[in-house]
Amino acid sequence: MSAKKILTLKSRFEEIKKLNRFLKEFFKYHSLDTRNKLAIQLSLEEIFNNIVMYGYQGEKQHEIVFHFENKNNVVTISIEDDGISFNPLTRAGPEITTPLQDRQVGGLGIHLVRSQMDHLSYQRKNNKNILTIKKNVK
Amino acid sequence: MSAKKILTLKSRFEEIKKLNRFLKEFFKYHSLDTRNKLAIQLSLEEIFNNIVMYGYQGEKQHEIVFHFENKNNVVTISIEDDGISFNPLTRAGPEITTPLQDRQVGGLGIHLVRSQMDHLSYQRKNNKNILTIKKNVK
Amino acid sequence: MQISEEKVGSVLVISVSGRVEMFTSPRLKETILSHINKGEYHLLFDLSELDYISSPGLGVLLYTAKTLQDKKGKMILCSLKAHIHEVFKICGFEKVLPIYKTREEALKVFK
Amino acid sequence: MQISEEKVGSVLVISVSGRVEMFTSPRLKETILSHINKGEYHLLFDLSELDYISSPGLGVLLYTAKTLQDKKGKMILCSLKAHIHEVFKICGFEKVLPIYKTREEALKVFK
Ligand SMILES: Nc1ncnc2c1ncn2[C@@H]1O[C@H](COP(=O)(O)OP(=O)(O)O)[C@@H](O)[C@H]1O
Ligand SMILES: Nc1ncnc2c1ncn2[C@@H]1O[C@H](COP(=O)(O)OP(=O)(O)O)[C@@H](O)[C@H]1O
Repeated sequence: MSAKKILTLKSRFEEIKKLNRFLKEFFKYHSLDTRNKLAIQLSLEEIFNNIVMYGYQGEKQHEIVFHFENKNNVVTISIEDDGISFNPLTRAGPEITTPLQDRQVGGLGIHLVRSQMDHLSYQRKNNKNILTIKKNVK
Repeated sequence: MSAKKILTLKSRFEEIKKLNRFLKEFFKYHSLDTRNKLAIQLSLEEIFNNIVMYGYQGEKQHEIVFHFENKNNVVTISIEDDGISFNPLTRAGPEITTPLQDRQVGGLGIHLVRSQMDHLSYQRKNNKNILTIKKNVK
Repeated sequence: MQISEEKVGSVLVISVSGRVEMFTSPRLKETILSHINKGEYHLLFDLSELDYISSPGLGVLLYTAKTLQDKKGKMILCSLKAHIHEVFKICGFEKVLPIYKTREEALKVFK
Repeated sequence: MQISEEKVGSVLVISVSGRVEMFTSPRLKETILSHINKGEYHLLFDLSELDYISSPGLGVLLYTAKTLQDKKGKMILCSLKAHIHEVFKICGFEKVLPIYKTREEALKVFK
């Protein structure tokens, strides 16, 4: 079974609500289990919030486009934005083994995405960041 | 010549205005030059904003105490707060030599303090962060 | 997100249910900090009904843990759903925050 | 902080004077971005009257530089006071942002 869907959000934090409504339908339609649902939703929230916060620094009228596909038990989602170039694959991970005293609060978003997805790829094309994430949902 | 002064601010970003008024007097009294004035003011602004933002995460009723002293042409300022423990001396510096494309926006505050001051020391005492900075103003 | 509190001996049990994300986490932070400011330094978070948590919520828990460590208090989590436990593991929270299976086990640790 | 703009050929010269810090930098960002959104991709910042800049302001300049690089535009700074230049050096801005002594020299680079 394959199914493609597109969702377009404005670069405002409130738009996450539309993403959540969309995901609810998508998860139901494809009957994903709790673990996969959480992994996908959490990753998309982190990616979306980062784009709004850092990619556009509060500029609200930009568009972020999500392409969804579920094929042979692999959910593939690509996220396109025209914020400043940013490749999350090249970032060093956070210090998650430091003692509490010295541990920084924050810096977990990208790590959560990388840890929960089975595959990530990034390209900059036509002045856009295109991040593609894949999750094996069998 | 020696002179000690104490300034107490609440943990709110707006309080920086009081710091600036205080510094204006202090700089005038000790006739510091532009370079030293900027170094001290910038360092204190970065330290103060970080305490409010990260140390208290927006809690507004805490107090941050600044002790000023100018002795033998060394300005010594200690900053006391009871926010979460944080030792700025142990932090790695930001990547300031990366190409623009890969450079992160932000992460400059502590680096600015360390680069502009002649001496920094930190201790955690009585549940307080005590950061002491020194600037040679001869 | 719903928050409810219950005092068990010297321990304040804070139950957090539903979704903790960017829009709800500020309220969680305020609630927790108001308890700490009133002198509650022994906090047990019962997360049996927590369905979702993203980085702003994880930040609140880490900040609380740091605050309590500074005050020589104690913070423990219990009853996490499997998929939430997974998220905490990924973030390395197990290293800095004790996590127990049941509320009973967790309460014993404060004794 | 005061901002004033002047078009010189294809270049938009933005003069920023006074103090750029947490409270004033959002206005600087909005002004710059509104010009970029109108298609101004050649920006010269005349900083001859800039007295003070702290990290939120430095962040705005870095963000602008990244945005213009993405759009194949050009951003140049000129006429910095010595103590401001020092701050830019400390932040490694010289490596990513061309800095010229005078407006005339800087304008030539856009030709
Ligand atoms: N879309 C983006 N555009 C530009 N920079 C980004 C983007 N996403 C993340 N970043 C950078 O990566 C850093 C780490 O992001 P993350 O792991 O989500 O943690 P946090 O947001 O808590 O810092 C951010 O602080 C930011 O500098
Ligand atoms: N007073 C503080 N308490 C806790 N953490 C702090 C404090 N000051 C700074 N930090 C941590 O150090 C990091 C670096 O601070 P800084 O160099 O000022 O850059 P930025 O604020 O842009 O991240 C912050 O992101 C934060 O995690």
